[in-house]
Amino acid sequence: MVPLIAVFLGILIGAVVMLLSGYNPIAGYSALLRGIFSDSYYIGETIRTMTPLILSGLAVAFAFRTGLFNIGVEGQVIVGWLASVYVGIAFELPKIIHLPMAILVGAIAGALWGFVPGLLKARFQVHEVIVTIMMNYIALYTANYLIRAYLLVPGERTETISPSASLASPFLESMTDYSRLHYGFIVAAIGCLVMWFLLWRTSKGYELRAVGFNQHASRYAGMNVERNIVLSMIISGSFAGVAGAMEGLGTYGYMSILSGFSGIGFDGIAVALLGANTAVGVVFASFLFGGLQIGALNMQSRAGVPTELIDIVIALIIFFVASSYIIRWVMNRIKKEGI
Amino acid sequence: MDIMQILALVIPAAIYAAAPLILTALGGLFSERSGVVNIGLEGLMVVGAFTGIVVTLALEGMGLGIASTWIAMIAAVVIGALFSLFHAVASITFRADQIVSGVALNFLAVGLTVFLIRLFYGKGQTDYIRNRIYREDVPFLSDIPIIGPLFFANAYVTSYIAIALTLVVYYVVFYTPFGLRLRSVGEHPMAADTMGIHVNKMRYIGVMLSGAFAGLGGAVFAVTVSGNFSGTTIVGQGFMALAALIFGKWNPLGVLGAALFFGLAQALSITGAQIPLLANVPSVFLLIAPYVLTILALAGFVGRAEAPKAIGKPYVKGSR
Amino acid sequence: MSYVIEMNNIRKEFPGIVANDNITLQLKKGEIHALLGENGAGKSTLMNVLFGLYQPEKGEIVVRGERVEITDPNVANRLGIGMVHQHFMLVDKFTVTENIILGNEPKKAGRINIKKAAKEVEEISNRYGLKVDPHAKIENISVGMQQRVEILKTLYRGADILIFDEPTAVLTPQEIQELINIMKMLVKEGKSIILITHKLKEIMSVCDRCTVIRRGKGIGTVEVKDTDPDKLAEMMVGREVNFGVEKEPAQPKDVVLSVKDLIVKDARGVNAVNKLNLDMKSGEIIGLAGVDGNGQSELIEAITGLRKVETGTISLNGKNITNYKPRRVTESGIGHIPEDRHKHGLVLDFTIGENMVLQTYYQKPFSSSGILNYPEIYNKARELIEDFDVRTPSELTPARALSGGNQQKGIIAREVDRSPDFLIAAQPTRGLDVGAIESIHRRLVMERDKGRAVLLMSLELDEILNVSDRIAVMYEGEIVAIVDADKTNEKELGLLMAGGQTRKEGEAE
Amino acid sequence: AGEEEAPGTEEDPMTEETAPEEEEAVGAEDFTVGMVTDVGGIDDKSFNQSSWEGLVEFGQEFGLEEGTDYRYLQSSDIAEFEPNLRNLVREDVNLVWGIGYLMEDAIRTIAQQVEEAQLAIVDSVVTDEEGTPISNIANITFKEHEGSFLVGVAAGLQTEGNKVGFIGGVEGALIKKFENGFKAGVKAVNPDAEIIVQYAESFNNPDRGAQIANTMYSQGADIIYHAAGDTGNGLFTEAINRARNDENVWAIGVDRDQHEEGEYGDGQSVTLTSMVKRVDTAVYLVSERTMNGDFPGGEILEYGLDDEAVGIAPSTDNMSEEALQAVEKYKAQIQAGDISVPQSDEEYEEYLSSL
Ligand SMILES: Nc1ncnc2c1ncn2[C@@H]1O[C@H](COP(=O)(O)OP(=O)(O)OP(=O)(O)O)[C@@H](O)[C@H]1O
Ligand SMILES: Nc1ncnc2c1ncn2[C@@H]1O[C@H](COP(=O)(O)OP(=O)(O)OP(=O)(O)O)[C@@H](O)[C@H]1O
Ligand SMILES: [Mg+2]
Ligand SMILES: [Mg+2]
Repeated sequence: MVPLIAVFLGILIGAVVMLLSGYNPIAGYSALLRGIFSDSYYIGETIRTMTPLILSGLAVAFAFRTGLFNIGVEGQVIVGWLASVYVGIAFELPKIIHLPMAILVGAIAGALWGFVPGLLKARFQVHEVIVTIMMNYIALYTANYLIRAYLLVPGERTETISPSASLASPFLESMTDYSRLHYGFIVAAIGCLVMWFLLWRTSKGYELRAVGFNQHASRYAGMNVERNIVLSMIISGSFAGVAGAMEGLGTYGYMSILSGFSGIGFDGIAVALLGANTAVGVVFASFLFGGLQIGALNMQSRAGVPTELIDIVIALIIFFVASSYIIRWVMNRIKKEGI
Repeated sequence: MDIMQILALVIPAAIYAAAPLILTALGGLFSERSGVVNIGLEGLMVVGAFTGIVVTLALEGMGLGIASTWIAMIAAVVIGALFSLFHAVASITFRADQIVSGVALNFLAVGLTVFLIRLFYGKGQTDYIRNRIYREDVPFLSDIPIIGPLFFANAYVTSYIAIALTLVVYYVVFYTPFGLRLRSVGEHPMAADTMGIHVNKMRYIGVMLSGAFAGLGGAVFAVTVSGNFSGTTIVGQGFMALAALIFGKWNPLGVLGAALFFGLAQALSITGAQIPLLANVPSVFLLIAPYVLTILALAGFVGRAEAPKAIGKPYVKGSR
Repeated sequence: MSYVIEMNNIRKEFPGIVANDNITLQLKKGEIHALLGENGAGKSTLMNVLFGLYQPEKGEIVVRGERVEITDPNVANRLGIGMVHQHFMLVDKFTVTENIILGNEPKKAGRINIKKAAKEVEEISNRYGLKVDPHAKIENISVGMQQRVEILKTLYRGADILIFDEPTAVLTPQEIQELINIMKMLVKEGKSIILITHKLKEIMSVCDRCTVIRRGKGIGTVEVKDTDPDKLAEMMVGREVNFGVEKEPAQPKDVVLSVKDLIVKDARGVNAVNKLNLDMKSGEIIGLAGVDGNGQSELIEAITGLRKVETGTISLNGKNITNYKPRRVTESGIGHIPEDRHKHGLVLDFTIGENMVLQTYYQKPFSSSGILNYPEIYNKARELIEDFDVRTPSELTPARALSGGNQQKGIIAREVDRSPDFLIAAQPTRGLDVGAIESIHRRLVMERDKGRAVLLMSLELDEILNVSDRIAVMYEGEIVAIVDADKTNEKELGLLMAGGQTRKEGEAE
Repeated sequence: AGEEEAPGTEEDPMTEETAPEEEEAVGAEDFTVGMVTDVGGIDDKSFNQSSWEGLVEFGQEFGLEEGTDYRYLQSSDIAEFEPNLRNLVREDVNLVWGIGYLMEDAIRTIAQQVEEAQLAIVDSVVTDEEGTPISNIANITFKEHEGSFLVGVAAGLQTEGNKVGFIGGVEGALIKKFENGFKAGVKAVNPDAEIIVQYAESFNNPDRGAQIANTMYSQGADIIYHAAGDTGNGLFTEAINRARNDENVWAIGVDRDQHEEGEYGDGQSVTLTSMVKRVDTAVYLVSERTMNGDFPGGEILEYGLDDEAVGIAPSTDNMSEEALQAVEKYKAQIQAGDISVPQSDEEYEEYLSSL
């Protein structure tokens, strides 16, 4: 209930902003909606946008569940992207091996990037927030350097990966009127299951959560706190790495030199928080994010409303979800006094 | 280049790059010392940079000259403080998760400012301002041998302001009743409450000060470094400021040191390409050096940074 | 009759609960007034209302004959009401002086005049015999010292009505005695005191009158000299309470746990346990007595694998388990009811059900091949909740929502259920009401009778004397004496704990 | 460098292989054209802005309506290139422009999927897997090296310390053309001059730009040329900083006349000159051709000195008479084919040895 009200309030205030600044909110929002649902192309694009967001959201959510704040998802996405693309370019293998291997290597790269802050936190109690911020920059510059030095082709990017490592699907593309929809959404769906299962159905997940909540009690109960912290960051990082692989193997088929952060990791923070750090919540939140971002393009194109309006709406939605306490309080008041 | 020349190049550049970080991190210090995490520093800087540029442009247009820039910086302080109310209301009064609220603030800041820029100017970025803060030699002091050229020649007034404010903040936080109360609220709000201190009021003040300082930080960045405003003017400086705050262990002097360290590493990474000794090092190593060094420093000699105890938790009377 | 405080018909509700229901409490000038009630009866709530932290829904407060609205602690301070809270309200990183002056700082040119403040603190502390170092940091001083700081805080503000909320729960016997002396002196100075405590003996020895509340309702006020502990307890819980622990004489058999020449260092690197030797047999309860800080905690941590053993050995049933990891220690057959239930005993955000398998979640039937079996976990949880009378709405309730007594019962259920050969119970009844204490003591004796060895660490001599079969007294990291519980008394133990020699008179202070 | 026909902006700049196209002239009343900018947007003081100016001029000339008949979409990150381009294509816009070489992949994908679309790209040549240009994409490129050569000549003549600098945005084939053209120009008139080169690894980091310029000036370079987009604005900041402290330093602008960016005090400017690149002209011309049914799909249009599409800016206050004359002289020589301006590092090496 609260998330719905939050979305409604965010959209409502967005409409007010449009009105105040001389746009027609009805035209704006109908263009937005058409830009999400009106035909298969938009639906395809929305799902494609959601795919990495789901995975980066899972990465953040997983860490959160185990008491860690992984701001480093962005960097883990970047290294995962690069590593998977490298595997896609460097090897010639049958698809059944090549594709899983490329995704796996993306995951490993992300895991490695998560391992560093995890280890530092476990061994030296270094605050994971700064280390992950630093690791983001290191990932960005290192990836750009590696591309420029070893993988560059004209166009500021790496070569295109071999088809045997690609998630792209002419079938899905033609189904959706040439959107860039690829099989990555299946990977994302599996990711959700994995996260849920790992956290809530395995004894390792029990340990990870226990350590996240109370390290002293976990140590008392014979768990290895340090190892669990590191493991948690590794798992979180692998989700992020796979998110990167979705871009590398699915959407683009290559990696460009990045002029700045991809944004996938930072959006992942918002997605996770909006989705209350649950797998299902993350899916819904990514849909909201992905849909709004794709719809915003149509809104700009058809109704002339700047895409930034959507950033405002998203911010407000996050704000209202976070303020659920007050929404509930108001709802209680209304219930008591009304009727 | 000889060593003196390199230092004369790198040290002023470090101070120059550090100034916005110092200011913003000092802002974060007020907020976090009062017990409110502030991931929203980035967004507050955005708002500060936006205000700094928009106000300067407007006043310049009215013919105020360099005064417009100074007025704009003051405006950024005010607007930054007001904008931070968003975070304050959400995380203090509405008891929102402070991290979530900060993330929302960042999104809102970028969306809103760029939206407004489009509304005001019909395009995605502003023009360049004409009245920037430029470098000056400090009279007399710049003539001192060695120290002069390093610290007092070719310097920005704003850097001195940042350093002076650091000392002021240090004094306020550790030597005044206000500082003691602010810290007590961040350490043990219930204890403060029983001593008759209004916890939420102190936290509002802390967060609004963070808005004021980060707003100034953003404005200083805009009027000394970027000269105009767009959605990409502030990219990550707020997070670096947050890192400086943690690296500096929530202590103003530590923050100053951390920010200068970041500034130095950054200046070296740029200048390094032209320093004979470093010229053959692949530029990527220089680029990532600040970040790697920070991590090593944290793991090695700086060690564990202890955050204010009650940080991140909304204060609800009577809960334990 | 003039009262300094009259709280008339106070009602205070929390969502779903009426914490105070029409309670009346009247405090005379110069008296020590006890407030007694089970855990959760509403004592702290009532006092927080008086102190301005909560606003009552109904009722009036009259201070020195005038009706007042105490809207926040500032008002209370102005009225001369000071409170020493159940959970200390001290900022760890601040100095003693800073904590005392907080909110009321002497100023000089805009800055805190710390010199003047420290001097004032010193003056007050000398006047009332509350020795403290004004410049020490709270995190570096003992609990007893911290309590003095709490008292100084109220005195610094000129309070003449003092509320003490369970001040003795965390103190050593010596410290308790000191506190009692201080309280007596304070009333002599004309101050009035409300004292909350679960220890009926304390009430009997220092208080003039006692108000009893039960489940939020006022039961009545009695003159202490006209009553006795049994009557008080009955008033409090509504039935007769049996204090003495009923048990048969112990029938010790083989040595279960044997500690030889153990040396353990504490966090500062000092030998906290120093060449300690101790044997514990099955079928007996050994009480571990000692003043807080004499190495008891470190000894237990060393046995359970939470702290490194420098030299010496620990063996369980003849098997050397020195420096085993906590998990192997547990699996070898040791149960541990930890001293700090919130820090070590529970994951407060887990459900009480999940907490019931904190030691066994990875074993069959709770999980197989790494996959958890929740139906089994919750079956077990329901069973334990039933058996150990843990009062919780359901096994799915977060542990955080349970009262301290019930949290403790949950931990005991979990540890006892694994049938360990050796059970450590560290301060198992701290802060609990007599009803809860009674059931926990019974449970420990039951375990003994099943043939287990039980180590009971407690700072309460009553508890040690009542429950143990033999008592080991620890002093400066060593066991200085082992005595039979029925052949000793409080006085002797107190002497031993202070470092005096057995049966040698005249060495005590 | 290819041979060109007579100069003049009114005429078709390219006639090499006018592939016969099927489509009819649409006529001004129904013709629609759109462009997709990269992150910079239409006010980036650089080529997005220039492209848009070309399109606006075209629209106004032929009475089209802004927003419906001609318009632009701004991308807020590279992931949006393709959806934005496709949005226009899906709306059956007659000609869709992608501005900047980064859009190469997006344009290629769409062109191959939607064969009836008519697309154009600036600063790049889009080829299929075999390396042949794709038939429904018009490729617009510029001879930036030629223009850069001319500003190099100016710098070579006006430097006083015999040291000049070049700041590149992101290293790659495109910016190398600027670098090598510039270096060749400097060496042509001043073989002893030393040239410091540094890449900022970013097109939108004026902060780095300023610090790089600072270092170069400190080492004695007195003229710096940039091809670094927004990063280059840091160069002007630094140059002004120094000029205000009475140092004798200059900056050379790029893409547009950057005289204004260098202004300080009353009416002075640190901008020595700028290398202009008339993307607007190219956009205008190709749009017009397409409207007239002559879409240059599959062609590589290379605009150079001949078309006045690259060259030196009109503001010449700060140039010496000698430099202006030399620039004219070398311009004629390049047009005549007497000088072949190097584009890549290898060509530059060759060029040096031929001096
Ligand atoms: N902040 C709160 N929110 C909701 N309910 C509360 C709160 N504080 C106390 N209560 C409720 O009020 C009742 C009385 O609590 P209180 O802390 O006053 O008990 P107490 O008598 O001090 O117990 P103890 O002896 O354990 O200290 C409790 O049963 C609890 O349910
Ligand atoms: N903040 C709170 N919100 C809701 N319920 C509370 C809160 N604090 C306490 N309670 C409720 O109060 C009851 C008794 O709590 P209380 O903390 O007084 O127990 P306790 O035995 O005194 O615990 P402790 O030993 O930790 O002091 C419990 O049933 C618990 O659910
Ligand atoms: Mg209690
Ligand atoms: Mg209580």
